[in-house]
Amino acid sequence: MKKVFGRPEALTDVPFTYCPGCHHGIANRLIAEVIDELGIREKTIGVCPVGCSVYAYLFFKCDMLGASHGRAPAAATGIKRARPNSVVFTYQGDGDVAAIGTAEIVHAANRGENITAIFINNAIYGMTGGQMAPTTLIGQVTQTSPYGRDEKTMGYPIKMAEMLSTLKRATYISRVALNKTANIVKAKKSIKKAFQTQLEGKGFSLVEILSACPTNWGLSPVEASKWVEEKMIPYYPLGEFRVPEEVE
Amino acid sequence: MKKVFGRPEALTDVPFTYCPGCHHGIANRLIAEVIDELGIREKTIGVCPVGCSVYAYLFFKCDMLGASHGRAPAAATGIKRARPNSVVFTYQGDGDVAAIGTAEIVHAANRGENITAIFINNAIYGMTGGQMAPTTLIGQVTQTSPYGRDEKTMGYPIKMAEMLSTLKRATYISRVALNKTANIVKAKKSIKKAFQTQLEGKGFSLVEILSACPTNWGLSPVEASKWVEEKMIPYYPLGEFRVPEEVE
Amino acid sequence: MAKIVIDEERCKGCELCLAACPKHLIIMAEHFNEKGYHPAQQINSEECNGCAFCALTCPDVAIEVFK
Amino acid sequence: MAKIVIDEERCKGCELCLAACPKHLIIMAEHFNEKGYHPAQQINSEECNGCAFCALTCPDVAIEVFK
Amino acid sequence: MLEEIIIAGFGGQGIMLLGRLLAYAGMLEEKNVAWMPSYGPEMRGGTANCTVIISTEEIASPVVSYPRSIIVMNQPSLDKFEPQVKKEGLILLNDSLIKRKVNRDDVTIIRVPANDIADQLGNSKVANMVIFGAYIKKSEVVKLDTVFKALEETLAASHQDLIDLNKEALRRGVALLG
Amino acid sequence: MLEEIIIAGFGGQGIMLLGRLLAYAGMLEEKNVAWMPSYGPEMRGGTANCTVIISTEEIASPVVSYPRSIIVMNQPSLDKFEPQVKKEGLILLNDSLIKRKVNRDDVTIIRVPANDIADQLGNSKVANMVIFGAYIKKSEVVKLDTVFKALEETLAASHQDLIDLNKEALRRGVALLG
Amino acid sequence: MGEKILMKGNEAIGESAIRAGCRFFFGYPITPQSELIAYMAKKLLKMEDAAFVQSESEIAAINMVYGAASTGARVMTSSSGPGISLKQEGISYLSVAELPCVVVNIMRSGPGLGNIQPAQGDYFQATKGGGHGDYRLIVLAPSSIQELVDLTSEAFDLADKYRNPVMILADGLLGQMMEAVEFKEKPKVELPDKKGWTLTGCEGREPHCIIPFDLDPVAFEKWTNNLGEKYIKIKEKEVRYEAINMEDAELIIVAYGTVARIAKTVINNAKKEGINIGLIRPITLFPFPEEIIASTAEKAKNFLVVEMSQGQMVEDVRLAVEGKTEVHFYGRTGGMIPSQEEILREVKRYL
Amino acid sequence: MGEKILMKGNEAIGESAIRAGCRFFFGYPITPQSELIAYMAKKLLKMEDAAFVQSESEIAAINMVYGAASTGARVMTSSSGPGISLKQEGISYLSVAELPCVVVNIMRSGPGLGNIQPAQGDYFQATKGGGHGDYRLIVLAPSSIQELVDLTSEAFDLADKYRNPVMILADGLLGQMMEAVEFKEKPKVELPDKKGWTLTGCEGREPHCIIPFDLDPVAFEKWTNNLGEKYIKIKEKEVRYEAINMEDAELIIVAYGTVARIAKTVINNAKKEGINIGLIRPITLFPFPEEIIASTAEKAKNFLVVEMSQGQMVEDVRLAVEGKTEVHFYGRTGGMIPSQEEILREVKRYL
Ligand SMILES: Cc1ncc(C[n+]2csc(CCOP(=O)(O)OP(=O)(O)O)c2C)c(N)n1
Ligand SMILES: Cc1ncc(C[n+]2csc(CCOP(=O)(O)OP(=O)(O)O)c2C)c(N)n1
Ligand code: SF4
Ligand code: SF4
Ligand code: SF4
Ligand code: SF4
Repeated sequence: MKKVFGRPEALTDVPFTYCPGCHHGIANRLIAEVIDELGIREKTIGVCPVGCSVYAYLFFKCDMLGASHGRAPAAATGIKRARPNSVVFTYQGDGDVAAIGTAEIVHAANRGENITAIFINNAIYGMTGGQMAPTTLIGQVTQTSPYGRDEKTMGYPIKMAEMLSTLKRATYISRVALNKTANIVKAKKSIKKAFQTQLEGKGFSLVEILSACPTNWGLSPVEASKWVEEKMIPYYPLGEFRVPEEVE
Repeated sequence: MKKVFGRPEALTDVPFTYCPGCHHGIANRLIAEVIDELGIREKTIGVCPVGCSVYAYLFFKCDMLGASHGRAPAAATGIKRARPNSVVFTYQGDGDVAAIGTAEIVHAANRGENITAIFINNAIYGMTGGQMAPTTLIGQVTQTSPYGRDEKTMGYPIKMAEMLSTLKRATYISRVALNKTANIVKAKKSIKKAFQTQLEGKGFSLVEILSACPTNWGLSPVEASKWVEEKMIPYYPLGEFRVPEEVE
Repeated sequence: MAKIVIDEERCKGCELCLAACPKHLIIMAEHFNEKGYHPAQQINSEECNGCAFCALTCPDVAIEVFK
Repeated sequence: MAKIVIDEERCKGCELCLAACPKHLIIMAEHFNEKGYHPAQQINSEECNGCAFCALTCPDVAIEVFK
Repeated sequence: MLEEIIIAGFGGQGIMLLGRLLAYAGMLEEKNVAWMPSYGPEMRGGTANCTVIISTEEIASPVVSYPRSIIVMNQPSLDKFEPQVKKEGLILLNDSLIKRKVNRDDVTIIRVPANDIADQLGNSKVANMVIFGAYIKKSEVVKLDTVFKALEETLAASHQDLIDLNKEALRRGVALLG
Repeated sequence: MLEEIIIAGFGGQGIMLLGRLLAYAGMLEEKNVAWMPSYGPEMRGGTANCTVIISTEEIASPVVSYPRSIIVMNQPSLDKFEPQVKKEGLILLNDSLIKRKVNRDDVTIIRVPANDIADQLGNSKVANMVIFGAYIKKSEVVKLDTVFKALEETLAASHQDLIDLNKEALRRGVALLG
Repeated sequence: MGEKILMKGNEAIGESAIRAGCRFFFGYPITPQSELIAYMAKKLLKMEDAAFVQSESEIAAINMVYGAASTGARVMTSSSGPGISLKQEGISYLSVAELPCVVVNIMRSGPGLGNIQPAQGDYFQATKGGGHGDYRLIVLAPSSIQELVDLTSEAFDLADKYRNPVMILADGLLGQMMEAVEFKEKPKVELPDKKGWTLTGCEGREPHCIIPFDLDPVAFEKWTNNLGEKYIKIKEKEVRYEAINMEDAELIIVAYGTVARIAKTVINNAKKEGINIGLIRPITLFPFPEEIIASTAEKAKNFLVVEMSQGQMVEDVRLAVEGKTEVHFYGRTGGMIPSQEEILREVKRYL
Repeated sequence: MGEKILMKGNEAIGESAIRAGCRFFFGYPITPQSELIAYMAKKLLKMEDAAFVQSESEIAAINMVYGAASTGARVMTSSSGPGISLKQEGISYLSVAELPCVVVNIMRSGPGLGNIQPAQGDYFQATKGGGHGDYRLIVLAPSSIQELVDLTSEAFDLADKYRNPVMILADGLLGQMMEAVEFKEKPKVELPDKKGWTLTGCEGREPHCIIPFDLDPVAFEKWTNNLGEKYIKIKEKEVRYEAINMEDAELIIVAYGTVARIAKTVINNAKKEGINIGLIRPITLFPFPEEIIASTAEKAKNFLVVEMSQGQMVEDVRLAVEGKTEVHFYGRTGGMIPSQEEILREVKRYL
């Protein structure tokens, strides 16, 4: 018998530090698989900022930089400008991309930095114990929206993929989910396209990944995956928002 | 004979410190006229950050706060939350809104802060002597794009009005210009709608105003107005991008 | 019957009003104001219809219009 | 002919694989692993077709599939 | 009177809650109290521990290097804190999960089959209360009644059955030491 | 040898350029030079001034409170700097724009109708060069030829007619003091 | 005596702030201060004429504070480490604009992302000005949850009294630990009227402006000199410290926050060994209690400064001692807390 | 001797950086440093294997520096006042991650927006750490355009040598003024190889990570202690200063940057009046030239510290003097520059 599924080469042996059932782990694996398939592990530099993925440097078997909260796209810009032939990706949460790092992601996208941003949208701040994120759903209870997110004072969940898609050099923008196998398969394809966009020098790519945070949602992993399906996907439509022609 | 046009009450007697032919002056006056017409001078609080309008506090005859570069929407949020019955507006340049203050404007808009942002897009940093702004046109020569803005390394001019229009609680969003009388008349109407949106408690409003900076463009005022018509408007289409129903 | 009053000391000589006046009633004066600009000046004032295009355009609110 | 191997020590007992297996071949073991979780366990392994749905879903890359 | 205790286990064993309950009870008995967590991103598994100090005097240092007592709910916690217990101190350990023997011979050791008893009560979550019952019986730091009162005041009235269950678990723990 | 001069006028009169040219010429003559602008958002009108120091010694302070010389191109500049000129110093003023008399009687005063002469030359922008010509003639701080060389090196060769015009203006200034 | 409540430090700050009339809070999550923002959310979102905003960043938070403070409202923000660094520009602006507000720093270990364990490495930043230009915060350093309660309340009064931002500088341990606290009714303090400068709309008066600059150096120097005079007045009037066991002490420990409490235990234990040690615990870090240190130095006593840093406050102690006696230092960093035993060992080294 | 070029300070920094091999610049406009970013744009945009990015903010700029530095590239950013405050978090990260880079602060007057005239009010921020946690920048304080050139070049070497961010701290006047400068060929310095740690893709080797934290306090304390040892080494090896006229001086002026130059003129003029004054001009502000000051204090000489601030460096002087002699202070703020006459007047007060 042949191994048809196993640990990708671009992952180290270190067990993930994520909670049971956390989709971060799936996302990490998919990226690693894509890196393997594209054969770019030895020229890839990953940038992980703060968040539950702060330990990502232990998991990815490629050069890694730990960045400050929200500024991964700027750090990645610095790397890519200095080493245009490296493959550079960021791995950021929704606190990172959609809150503190809004300016950095918008401008990396607008400049068309030839980097790939993986954006884990789990509708909450995981690492710090479950505060509201800009992507938290209306009515969702968090540490800082204890009576549920109220659009009147907190606004609506921000749709980053759509917003960034208004920028001309945001070349590949998609939204995927990890709540079931079919979606996982699609997510991987999308991540691959994002990296390919970069490899072909076409500019900025971002994949928004709807992910479960069972711990801070207060749900079991299985319930949390269901919540992604029933609550998140209806609000955050999956799909490709920007596709460069040749990659399509 | 009756005076049919004169200095609005909401302007002090202090002469503007703007350069000859600078459209900031027109914008200042239009805001003052709108404040007069709505009868809100005594309950208005303006927030002016850094930029050529740093002296705006000398010109507007209402309470004024000087804010740090880019953060006027946050300061305005603080004011409005503390005094929901005050009318709060920001007056910001393109360095402010489109560069350093990207996160603040996006999130004030996304939260639907009930404030009005006046955004002077003159495609350049005026105050600091003519550096590239995120809104600088392709090919435009500035201190920091000495060979013309090149989309490959600097990206395309960012269309803030369009980008902010993706946010649900960005209730009134428009783009106007001040390069000729017809546009000035429209600009005033739009500014009025923006303030009315706020007065009716409908949420965030922003008017992007295409303005000439003759000094840093190296053009005469008349040429500069023409440049707005011939170069800016084709790239930055005028119009209303978001209108709340009742204001429409 | 209409008339405009230009506040010479506010005028910065940008010439935008000159371009805005549909009847070409504004020119730049020969003399300097205190700031060192040639201020705008109305000619053939009897032809002014008080449309206020000049005033609307003036970035320095230097023009008043009477009708 | 297919088979899966579950790395018990990597398993955090999240039960996502359980939900993912179209043939319901996975259950949670009675015993604890070192971390204190009940690890996933395959039953009726002969029925496994190696579709890898379980492995695809596993957030901790605890499952290998052979075919 | 001065009690300094470290309570340790893994996340989910109700370690922090136990500590708070003890501190609360101490406060109700008009003692000075301090509760100090070893905070951290513990949500993602790993160990949790907290320190509680109860004293008739003002509490100076809230940091305790050498506690008089420890309650350890799992083996890594025993490994970590066993050497720190003061001479003549007290170790309560969760015999259901800790299989090894304790190496110290200068302290009192009480093995409580906390999970087993909790399972008997139908809810493994109250293992912490079982061992806590044994602790208050042995240490006499606070009265059982005060702990009951603390339970009532800290848990919402709506959780009456939970309160009852916890009380029962505490009583079982007390009973262990006859 | 030490010259400390402040050159002042309004924005657009070529004040900064004049200062740079002087400093450049000083450098060509192997003196130590420093040029210091009063920077600011001067683009939006108002006055502009710069200080130039030329010295055979190392230049310590680049900040000059009491210059030996001033060139003032408009009246506000005269008002501001007249009192600061050192005794026995030198004031060159633009007689075309400054109508008032100078109050100091302990300094040399040279009135240059700079704008008028520049207008005669067909370009009011070279008023600065006219007064500069008079200054170098009077002060002998740098040689006229050096200034010509400085002009050539700082203006691109493509601006030959501008160079010629500037030279002519300088010569006219020099000639004034015949 | 009021009722005692068992509270976490972070929550105690929040409750005390609300009781002091703080109705506006703008903040961003960061460990170990997140319970404070959760507390404010829980309370303020239910109150009338109040607002809680989880801002998009620490920068936005401090600028929201700037806006709200300009209206005269009592307003607070809080953060830790990296987040406080991001607020430095805003703090500098608040200082020059003389806007009263309270900024809480629950210190974690730095530099960089560091970790979330307690530290005192932001002393310089807080007391010397981490932002640009000459300015000073009033910096309060509580060492118990009760003191957190009392000083939070006082922080608002001091901010209003001096029209100056006040920082509460506490280590992560104080934010995280629980003690029983009491919310006492404070006697009402006379505070200056804010009406003369707040932005409230200019109905019935001339417009007010609050502006963080003056491009004219002469005018701006006058302005900053006025600030300087204010800081001198604060130094004269607001120094607070605790000094214990000073009389027969052979050595004086200087420490603040959690470390000072550990030092108290050391003093008690040392007494049992017949060693007499004193403690000066600065409660205000700016203004720093120079005088008591200087006068103690006159009495030829040596000092041991203990900090959770590589040595920051020790400079202020040395500045006060001026070489008259010895100033020793012991520090732990990285989130480590100096233990009683270590401190006692250090004490013995210098006897 | 090379050719002399008349250059503005800001441009001279840029040219010197490029000659030192700096190919990456990330910055944001602010007066009085904007000519530097314009210069870098003009040059780098025309060069191969180089990049200039006008970032969206100072925060983005410092984080771009963080990224580029992690690849081993020579990289620089520059700003002033408010912009430097915004970089504090990033600077703290660069310090803990030990990434070599050069940060230029052309100081303007603060706090707040202040104004754009020269000042030295960011001394504390630069030398004590405006960011959170224990860390130190190497801080270089040029006082002429030639020295700007020389120190900029050296800054890159020092950054690489110690894997530490280096700050060039100059007042606005130095950025704006012109002097004739020479770009000398420097002897090649031996610098540590970067290959062991840079992020370049892991071809043929194990992956590298550069991480700004360790959640384990024991490990992180070790890490910060290593930083501390590095700072001590820097203190031992890299102190630079100029001391003139020290022998018979009746009073020693301590000043840096533009102020030191004014002081030199004062010394010359005082000599004419028969007054003998010395000058210690720190060229490195961290490490601070403590020893020369301490040994001068031993000789019973009094000091006059002159700064364009309300008194910041004066604390370091007092720390070195330790009460042995008198330390006086004279400062101007708000963008005002102390004049020769004022300084001489102050000097006479203390003779
Ligand atoms: C400047 C700064 N502010 C705040 C924090 C605290 N912090 C760490 S991670 C994080 C956000 C975590 O949420 P997210 O980005 O959504 O990632 P997740 O943990 O959910 O994967 C925050 C606020 C920080 N480290 N730095
Ligand atoms: C934090 C910070 N960075 C930079 C500056 C310098 N600065 C002042 S105004 C300005 C931008 C001016 O451009 P814009 O916002 O477009 O307004 P304009 O002057 O064109 O009206 C900049 C960069 C500053 N004051 N603060
Ligand atoms: S807290 Fe949430 S996002 Fe973070 S590891 Fe746990 S489940 Fe995943
Ligand atoms: S620089 Fe430009 S924007 Fe600024 S006042 Fe002058 S013309 Fe207006
Ligand atoms: S490979 Fe497919 S059939 Fe086999 S256990 Fe996994 S999910 Fe079930
Ligand atoms: S999905 Fe993986 S971690 Fe979860 S239960 Fe199955 S094997 Fe275990």
